[in-house]
Amino acid sequence: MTDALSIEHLTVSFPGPRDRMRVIEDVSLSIGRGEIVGLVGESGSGKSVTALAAMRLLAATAQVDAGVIRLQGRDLAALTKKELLSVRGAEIAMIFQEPMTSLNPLFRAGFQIGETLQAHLGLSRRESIKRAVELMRAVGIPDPEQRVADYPHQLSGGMRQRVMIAMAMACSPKVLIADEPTTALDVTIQAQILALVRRLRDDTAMGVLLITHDLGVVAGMANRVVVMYAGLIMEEAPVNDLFARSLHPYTRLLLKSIPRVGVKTERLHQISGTTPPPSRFPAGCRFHPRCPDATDQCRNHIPALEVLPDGRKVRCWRWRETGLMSMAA
Amino acid sequence: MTAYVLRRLLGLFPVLVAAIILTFAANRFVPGDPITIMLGDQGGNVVLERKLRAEYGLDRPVSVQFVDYVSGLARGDFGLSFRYPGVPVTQVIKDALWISPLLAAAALTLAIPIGIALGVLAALRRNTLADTGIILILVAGLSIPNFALAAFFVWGFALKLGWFPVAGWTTWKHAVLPVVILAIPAAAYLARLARTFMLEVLQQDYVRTARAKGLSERLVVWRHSLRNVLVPILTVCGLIFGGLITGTIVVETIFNIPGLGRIAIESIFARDYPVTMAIVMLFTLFYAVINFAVDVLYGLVDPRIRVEAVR
Amino acid sequence: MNGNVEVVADATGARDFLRRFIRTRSAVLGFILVVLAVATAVLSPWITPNDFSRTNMAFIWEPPGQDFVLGTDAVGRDVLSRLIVGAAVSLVVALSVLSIALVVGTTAGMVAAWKGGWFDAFVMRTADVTLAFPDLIVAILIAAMLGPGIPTVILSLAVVSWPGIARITRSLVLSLRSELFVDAAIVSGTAARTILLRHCLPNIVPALIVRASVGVGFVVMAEATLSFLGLGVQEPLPSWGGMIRDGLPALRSEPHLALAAGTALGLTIIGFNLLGDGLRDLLDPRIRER
Amino acid sequence: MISRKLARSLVLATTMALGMTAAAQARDLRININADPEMIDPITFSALIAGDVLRNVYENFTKVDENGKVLPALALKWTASADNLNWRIELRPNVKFHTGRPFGAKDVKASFEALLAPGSKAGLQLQYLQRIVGAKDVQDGKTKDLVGVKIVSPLVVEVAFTAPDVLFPIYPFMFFDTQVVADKGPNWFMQTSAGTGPFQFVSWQRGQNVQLKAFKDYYGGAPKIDGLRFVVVPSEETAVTMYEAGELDVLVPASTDLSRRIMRDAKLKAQAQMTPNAQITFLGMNQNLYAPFKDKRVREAFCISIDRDAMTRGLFGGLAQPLYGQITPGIAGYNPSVKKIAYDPERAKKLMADAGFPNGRGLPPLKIANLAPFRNEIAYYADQWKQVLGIQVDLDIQERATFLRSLNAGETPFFSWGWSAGYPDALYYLSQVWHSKSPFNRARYSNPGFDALIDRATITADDATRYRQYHAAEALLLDDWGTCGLFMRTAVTVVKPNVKGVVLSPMRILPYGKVTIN
Repeated sequence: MTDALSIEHLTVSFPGPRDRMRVIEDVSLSIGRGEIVGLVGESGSGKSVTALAAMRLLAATAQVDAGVIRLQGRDLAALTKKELLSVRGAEIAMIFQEPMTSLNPLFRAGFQIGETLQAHLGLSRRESIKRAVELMRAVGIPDPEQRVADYPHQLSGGMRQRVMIAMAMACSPKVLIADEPTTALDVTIQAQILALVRRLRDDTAMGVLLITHDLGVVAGMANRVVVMYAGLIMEEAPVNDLFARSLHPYTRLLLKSIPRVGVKTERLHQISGTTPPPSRFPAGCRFHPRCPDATDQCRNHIPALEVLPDGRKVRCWRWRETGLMSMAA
Repeated sequence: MTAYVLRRLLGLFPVLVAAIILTFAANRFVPGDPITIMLGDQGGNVVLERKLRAEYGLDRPVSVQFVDYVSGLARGDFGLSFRYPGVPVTQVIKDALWISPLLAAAALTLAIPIGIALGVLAALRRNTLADTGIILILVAGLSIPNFALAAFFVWGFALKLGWFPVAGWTTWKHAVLPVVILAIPAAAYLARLARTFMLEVLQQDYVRTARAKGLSERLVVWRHSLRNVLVPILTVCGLIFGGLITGTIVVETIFNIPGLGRIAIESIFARDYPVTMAIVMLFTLFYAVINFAVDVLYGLVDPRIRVEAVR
Repeated sequence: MNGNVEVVADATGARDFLRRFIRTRSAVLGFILVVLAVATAVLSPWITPNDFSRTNMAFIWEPPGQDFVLGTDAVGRDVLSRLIVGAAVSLVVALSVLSIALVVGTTAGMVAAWKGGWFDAFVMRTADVTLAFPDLIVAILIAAMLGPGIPTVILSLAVVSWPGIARITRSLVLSLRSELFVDAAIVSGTAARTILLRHCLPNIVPALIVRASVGVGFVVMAEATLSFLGLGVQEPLPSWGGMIRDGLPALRSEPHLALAAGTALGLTIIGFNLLGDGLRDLLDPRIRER
Repeated sequence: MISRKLARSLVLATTMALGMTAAAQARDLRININADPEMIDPITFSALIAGDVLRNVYENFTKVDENGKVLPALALKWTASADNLNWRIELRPNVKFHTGRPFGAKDVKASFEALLAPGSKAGLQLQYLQRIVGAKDVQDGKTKDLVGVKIVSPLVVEVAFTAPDVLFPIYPFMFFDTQVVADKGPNWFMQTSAGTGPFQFVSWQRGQNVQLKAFKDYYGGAPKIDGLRFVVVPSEETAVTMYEAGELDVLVPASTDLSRRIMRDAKLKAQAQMTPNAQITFLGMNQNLYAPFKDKRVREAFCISIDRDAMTRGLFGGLAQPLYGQITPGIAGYNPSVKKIAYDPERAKKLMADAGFPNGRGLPPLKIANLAPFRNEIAYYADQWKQVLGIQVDLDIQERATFLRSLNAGETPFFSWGWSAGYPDALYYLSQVWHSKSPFNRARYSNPGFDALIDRATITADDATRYRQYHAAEALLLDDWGTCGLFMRTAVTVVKPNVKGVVLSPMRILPYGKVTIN
């Protein structure tokens, strides 16, 4: 049964100071029907570029150097402009991080939701507004009959994100890409939004690509997790395996830096250094400058992404070894 | 809304009072007076000059003249023109009252659509040949002073091609060249701003959302982006209209149109104080009315403003 | 962030700015025109072929030829020399007007935004009144009072230009005031003046540079219009506006005067406007290409 | 991108706003004036543009032909008594006012009394009535009756003078029906017409035009055209293009630039009429305000370092002649053998050195004042003084009202200006511009010898003797280098080929009574 969305060996480059820079390289991931895949990594690791590439929304100056993106088996690159427009927003939809600025300030919420219906299902204006009210109720917006006429600035952050979700769910898409949907929201609203996404996934069996830098969110939501660093995939595993026994030092250090309730530590654990910008990716394994277990081999050669029998993937020369520094408590 | 309107009108009052005082003082500082002009270069007859000055009350101290003038204003009497003996100022201005605003309004109605279309086009094709080309045309439109533009247009269209009359103000054809010449710099200025605002809007998140929803590029640009460009453009229209009024001064001189602009200049040169005062007040009023209209329109276009205004 | 990283960023920032500047064709064209105009103005004493005020009754309205490269005017004066000196005159006028307007405008704007209350209202109302008058009327009134000439042109154009700058500065300072780093400075007890000068000013400078470069174009054109109405620069000092005014009546028989002055004026203003546009595209963070 | 509906509404609005009054008045003669007339009140009349308009509406005892010769107008014959203290004037019969009432001796007396009345705003004309017996009493309001003027019969009037006034019949009076003042009040001239001229005043659209219509009962025969439309066109460039586009029948250029341009355009030149303009130009050197001017050698140096021949050929393109004296040819009393001023740079340098200012050193700063339309002339003079005398004379181009105010108040130290003849006699120039008692003596020149000669001339009836007195006075003025003539412009007027009867005289265009358009 074909995947809802499959990205194979995707490589995207942007114009750099001297020549083009590869922002993401050889990225592969697939999302099955009703599956939530978490895409995790620090900011600047290429998560958003991957998402935007899937929606064919990359800036004009970007270039897909390699790789194929298939939505339910159909290669997005092969679609004509008209076909792409009918797919985007209908079969594959996206919600963004900043609810405050993602809605057009000059149009009513109901209209912006209805617009998708009019564009894809050819509904009349009045019908689309009526349908929009239903959608708003479905995403948990109280008395939607009034709210439909509100302007974005009259709604709270949480409400706006629900409107975004209503907009995305308008044509019950097969795949929903959520690019850090709750980062800008406070914790209580965050939980409601995530619960909403899970319920919509249960109702429509859509695939969800949940992009976040918050491992806590991933733990509660995702079936499988993909860890990205400096444009490359470092590790992929079912969520429980990843948390139980992560094979990549970067994943382990990420997990260690999550504050535990009830565990008293003087100082929160930090990974030293910062993510390198695409123009200055180090040679060899791109994590080696910050990796406590880095060897000469790590410093000179990029490890390949090995696929293990159980389907897990890891890109590290020393994944088999034990007693590594990164494993210490 | 009425509270808002009242507040704006009250805000206008000090500006008007300041305008009156400043112009009145300026007029008196300027050497020479209407009598000098009236007698022309055959002046010098001291007896006659004293008699005429007395008749027009110019021999009284300035403060007395000011009080007399302001009390006249209170009664709605703008006084008599010096240059046209016995003719009330309102009469002198009446015919010209709506020529200049008409010219300015027509120029603006021409400039807004063209300006915005050009600006958006340049923004959409940023850094391509089209963008540079449009920028060059716009900047040229802004850089050629209107008196030079007028000279070339009159020579070309009126004389060589004979499409339009050279000057005067009788048929609608007389209005075409002046309006076009006024519209060109206005359109160029608007286009440049529209380009900048459009570039800014295209970077916004909601444009990305619109695209993510699968809307056609046409809808993304002309519905979602353009509406947001209109908001800042509106505020500029107020400024541009003020600039147009100035532009009418030069255009009216060249095309021999008896509008407010020309009367303003002639009245200053002829030291026709009451007419100058009245016209300056009119210009101040125009300026305030335009700004107020822009604010109201602002409220219509941008809900964020309207909601606050009412509260 | 330790020291050197910041410096590095600046260096790349400058180089990056230059690289992107080169790529925007219009800005480069503008820059070339501006350099041309400024060079002509600065070098004018040395490069004028002959005395710009020298009349010559035998060579009235000479067409462009060997001895008079751009021909002569109604009194036999060399058009090329007057054009070159005219560049100096126009730019001196423009730069003095802008410096006055910038100083007055920025200070008024900053203090108004910072102090608020009655001072802010006073500055804004004065700006309103000045803007309420069409700039030409203000210029004419001042010219009538002081008599035509350079000081009048500079004063009247400065009076008309400062409100625009005050308004921009005020709005920028108001928005900066809500920024965190300004609150931090206040909390740490820095004097208002230092905050304004060291923190706010640098952030305003890009917008002011753009406004200034476009402003030069406006002032040169306004001076030309004033000269056209006979209120501008005094004879025999040449001004491009005056030369166009003298040339227009003879447009059909001896077009060289009007065309030469018109082209010089046009190209210079185009230069400054293009440069202004280019700078705005590059300096204004909001529309820099992501 | 303008929608069709918007474009149509724009057109409609403009037409409505323009007030469609362009009913074809093809039969009107359209002449350009470069500004609104200063006023159209025949009493206060004193300026050029007002004169051009009013000369077609109000008339005088006499008028002038194209060569400046005096012809009878409202008066048929005028004879002076033996002692020259009395003028007997026989008026033209059956002349009607525009108001319909007949013109006669009583109207001459009434017009004079209206001018002299205490409240009257009489301008230039007042000066011509000072010597009539009893004028003072009327002015002081002692009586309304001007005793000096006797009505001998309905068409004969005798005027008695306190001192001989030989030029009385040619003074430019404007007789009007004084009855109209009683009917319409002090601003009657804005609403109605009360003259005897070939055209009647109709309306004055401020800033646009002054409209006159033909007076059917004009004694010289009803004009063949419907009327006159003086179109106000401030920009000369626009005036020329309007003429070329057929929107003007007669083009009257005000500036030398425009006159020269007309001469260089073959088509316009063919339709141009030219005649020497009865207008003197002179250098005003106020000795009280600028000390060096007290020294005759300095005055001479300034005068002779201007090359008049080169200037009239170059700057004016041949449309002017050098003027050496202060009387223009074609005006009674002109002295053809007036001393020529040779361009003599060497002598000028020597004179300045002798006067203590070698090569201009030590001379206090000096500016020459004038108006913008005449900037080219003073630019030339200033450059000549720099090249010849080494003096930097700055140009002080003033705004019109400022310039006239300081000129009339005698506060302008150095200027170049002119004076147009009000009546066809040299006395107009000499007595009004250089007599120390005249308000129009802007240089405040005073020369007792000159004044004495002029005072005697004004009471000398015999033309020959009077002209000799003029020549002696002028010679005195010129030898003293009180001033020097500069140039005499050639007046130019362009008339459409299908228009006949437009006559240009040294004293501007003659009334259009005989004009035809076919």
